[in-house]
Amino acid sequence: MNGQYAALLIAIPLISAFFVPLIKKAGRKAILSYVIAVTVAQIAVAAWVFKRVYTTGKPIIVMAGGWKPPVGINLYIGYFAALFVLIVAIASFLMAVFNLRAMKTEPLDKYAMLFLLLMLGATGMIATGDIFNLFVFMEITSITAYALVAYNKTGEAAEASMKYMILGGIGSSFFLIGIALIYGATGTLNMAQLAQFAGLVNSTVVQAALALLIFGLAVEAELFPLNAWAPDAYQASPHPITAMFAAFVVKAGLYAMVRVLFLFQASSGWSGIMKLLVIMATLTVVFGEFSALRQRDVKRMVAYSSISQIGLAAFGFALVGKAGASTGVASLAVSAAVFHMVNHAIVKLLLFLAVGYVAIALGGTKLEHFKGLGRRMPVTAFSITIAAFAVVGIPMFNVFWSKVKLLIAGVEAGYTWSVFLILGASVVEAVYYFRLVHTMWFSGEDVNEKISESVPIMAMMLALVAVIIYIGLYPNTVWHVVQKAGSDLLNVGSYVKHVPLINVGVRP
Amino acid sequence: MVSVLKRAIAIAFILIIGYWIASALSHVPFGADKMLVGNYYLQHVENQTGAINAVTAIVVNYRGFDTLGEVTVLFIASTGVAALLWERKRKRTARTEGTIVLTTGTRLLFPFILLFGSYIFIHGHLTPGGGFPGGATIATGFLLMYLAFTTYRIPHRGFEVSEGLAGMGYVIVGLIGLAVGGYFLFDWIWQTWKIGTVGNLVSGGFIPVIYTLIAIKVGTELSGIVDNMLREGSS
Amino acid sequence: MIHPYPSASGWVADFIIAVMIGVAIFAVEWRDLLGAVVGMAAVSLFASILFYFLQAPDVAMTEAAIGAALSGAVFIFALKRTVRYETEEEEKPGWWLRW
Amino acid sequence: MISAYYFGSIALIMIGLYTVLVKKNLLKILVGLSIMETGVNLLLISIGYISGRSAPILSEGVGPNQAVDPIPQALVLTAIVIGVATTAMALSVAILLYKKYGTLNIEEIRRLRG
Repeated sequence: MNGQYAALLIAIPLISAFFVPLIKKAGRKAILSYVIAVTVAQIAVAAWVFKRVYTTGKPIIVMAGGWKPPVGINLYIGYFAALFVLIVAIASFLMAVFNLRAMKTEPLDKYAMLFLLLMLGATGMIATGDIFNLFVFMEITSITAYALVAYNKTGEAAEASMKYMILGGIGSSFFLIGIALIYGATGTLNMAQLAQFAGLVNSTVVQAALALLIFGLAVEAELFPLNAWAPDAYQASPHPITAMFAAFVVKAGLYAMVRVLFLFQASSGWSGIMKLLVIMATLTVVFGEFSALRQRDVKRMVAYSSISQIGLAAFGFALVGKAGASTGVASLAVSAAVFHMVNHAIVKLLLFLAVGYVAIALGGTKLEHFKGLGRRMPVTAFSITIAAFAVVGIPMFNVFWSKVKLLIAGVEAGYTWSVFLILGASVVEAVYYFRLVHTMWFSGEDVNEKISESVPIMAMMLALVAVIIYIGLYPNTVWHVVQKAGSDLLNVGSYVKHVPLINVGVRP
Repeated sequence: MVSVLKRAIAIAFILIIGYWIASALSHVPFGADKMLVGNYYLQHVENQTGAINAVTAIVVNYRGFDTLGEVTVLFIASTGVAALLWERKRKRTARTEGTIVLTTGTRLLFPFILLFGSYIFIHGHLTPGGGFPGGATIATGFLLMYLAFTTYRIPHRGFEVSEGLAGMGYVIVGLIGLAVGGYFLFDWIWQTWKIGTVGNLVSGGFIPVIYTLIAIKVGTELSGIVDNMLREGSS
Repeated sequence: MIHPYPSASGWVADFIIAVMIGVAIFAVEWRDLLGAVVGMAAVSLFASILFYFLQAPDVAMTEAAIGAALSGAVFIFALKRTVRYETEEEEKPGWWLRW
Repeated sequence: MISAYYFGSIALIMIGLYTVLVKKNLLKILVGLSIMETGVNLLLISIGYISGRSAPILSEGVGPNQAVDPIPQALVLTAIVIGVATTAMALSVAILLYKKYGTLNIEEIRRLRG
């Protein structure tokens, strides 16, 4: 099959979302099953793309309209995008199954459309090769997210959504100003061509534009000063949506930020911007962990923890600035950060799935609800325990490997102070996760009635637990994949080489 | 005192940002020819797309992928507004009927507004305009109906279905391009069949087709947003 | 060569820009939110005239139809379902976008 | 020295940003965001302008070398539509907030929420 068929990754969710109004009257179960069917189709396409990219070793360049870049818009599905598009599809599938249990709030037909479009937006952000198209997909993702955060229609949800919307609105305006500056200085919007021009552009323009672009994307990537919306939004949104946020929406934002930053490696003043990113990332980790410690609500606590883990991944990417893009440290750091993103997606998917399930079964996510959970819902409690051990970074579980590699890279790059801060924050993290585990297994002797757990959800949780342990025991299989994905991100030279740019003349 | 300080900090902050954008812009001279890809479009637009309005050609053809996303964004907005303002029983709460001038004027104007909107989007590849202003004009017609008559409502269900069908139509046109020409959103009408002459109404490949779909979609979506905003719950 | 559109520079453009900035300041400082919304729509209309000067008739049409008319209308409907006046207390500056 | 158009668009962006930072009334904040978006659109179009050239509609009298840059115009068309979509979403959330809390003062809402 022709590589152009990878465009189905965009076309399938889109056409299926547009189809939903026609089956509006079919009832709750039919609509939610339809969503599951669509995500299965998406997984099939994503798996085909993944297999093709990793066997041929060449990225798929989808050229919309048949126009060669930079004339038309192209999608660039390399190692990284193929991996994450697959993760997006699988996570959406799991959450679509979870929907059957979790979603009762009307109007479900609208929910189904928004669900599919959230998946579409993240896929597009990861796959696109054009900076303005990135903006469009970012808007698709974020506007869907605004609607979904407020979907429960409670006061908290509306407030969280409003906060997100205003920060996101400033962010997208800044992003657009950044695009305007870059376009004015280069005359093109194609990412590969921008990378070619990076060294030639006036440094004032590039620095201002990059700072604006980072500011815009940091809202989506939940980096420190701009992530005020995230805990509220995570807490207030429907449970499947929270898991999707943590699993891939924030990743798409972080990826977009890193991709845009790495494109401008050649420009002067680049390492200054990366230093800024190191500081933002470290502060994200520290603030996230310390705020998590204070929470009495488990969903909110996990949300803070998720934010700080993203900060850790961003820290890995930011290390490249000091080490220099072509060094071994840089490639270690970037691969470790990608590895951390993958691990974090799996673990947080499991955690939010389990916590959401507890909320549905017991009516809330306060710490009190978790008392004696080990006796009431043993499988769920077991999954949460495994996930907690994994997040904290206990050996034998997947996050351990990525965390260790990130910290080694941090030391080698010479950011010892950040590494110490992050280690301290990890201790804090261990404290509150063990508090949760302790509450689940060793308190609440008075509550004993057992709750029967739903089989599909148990199956999903145990599958994710199995993946966590598998990666923990045999990290090398995944490490090879993420190393390729990391080099795809880092090596801009090969990115430019793979995009078939045509000559459109020179600027006057 | 505190409020003055807050205001001062905010003003200082925005002045720094403004200065900073301005200093970057001083390296992007106003009015100079800075085109690279833009020039390519201008040179080849008539030949490659059959449209004489370069902006339309870029929006629908060269950068059609953006437009697909843009249509999706509007779709999300109308869906989101409907989802958030959803209540089991809602009705319009306007109390005063429009004056005789407004109602008669609206009755007279309404068909012409729809006609004008259609003109705008059908001629998108020849004159300024296109699907978005055209659709918005059509929505303005429905808005006027809402303002003039207290009990008027758009055929809600039909609008939702046509919105979905128009969106599907857009994706299907793109998928036909994938099947015929090998690329998603490939302009099979112009590049494979060469229908029409440049400058005539029948030209521009799939631009008029897509703009019609977009206009239907935009018109129904914006009217849907208006409808949702104007109907309140019984509480 | 035919110039179907007016020139982009000159005192007319400068004057419109000045008025536009003035209206924008007015719009954000006005206690009556209906006035603020009308001011916002007026800023959009002035911007649309400037787009016309800058040889962008497509954008001018879209901005006038969508940016000024429809978005203003939607704002006014929202006003109808909420409150029309800003309170005294809201006049004072706040920092609600904090962490 | 920057051009009047650049100055105007930066001024709009700054006014909008100031509103978002300082005001407490939600609708006012949204008016500010809207003004900011208008400013950004104006900035993009001014960047694409080339002195002495006409609109990129290649009818009689306007050749390919006598037109302004069409790309920013296409981008702004997209941006305007995205802007109105965001505005509509934001306003419906504002209506929801008013229904729940009976006020549009965002600090008050935050206090009520606890």
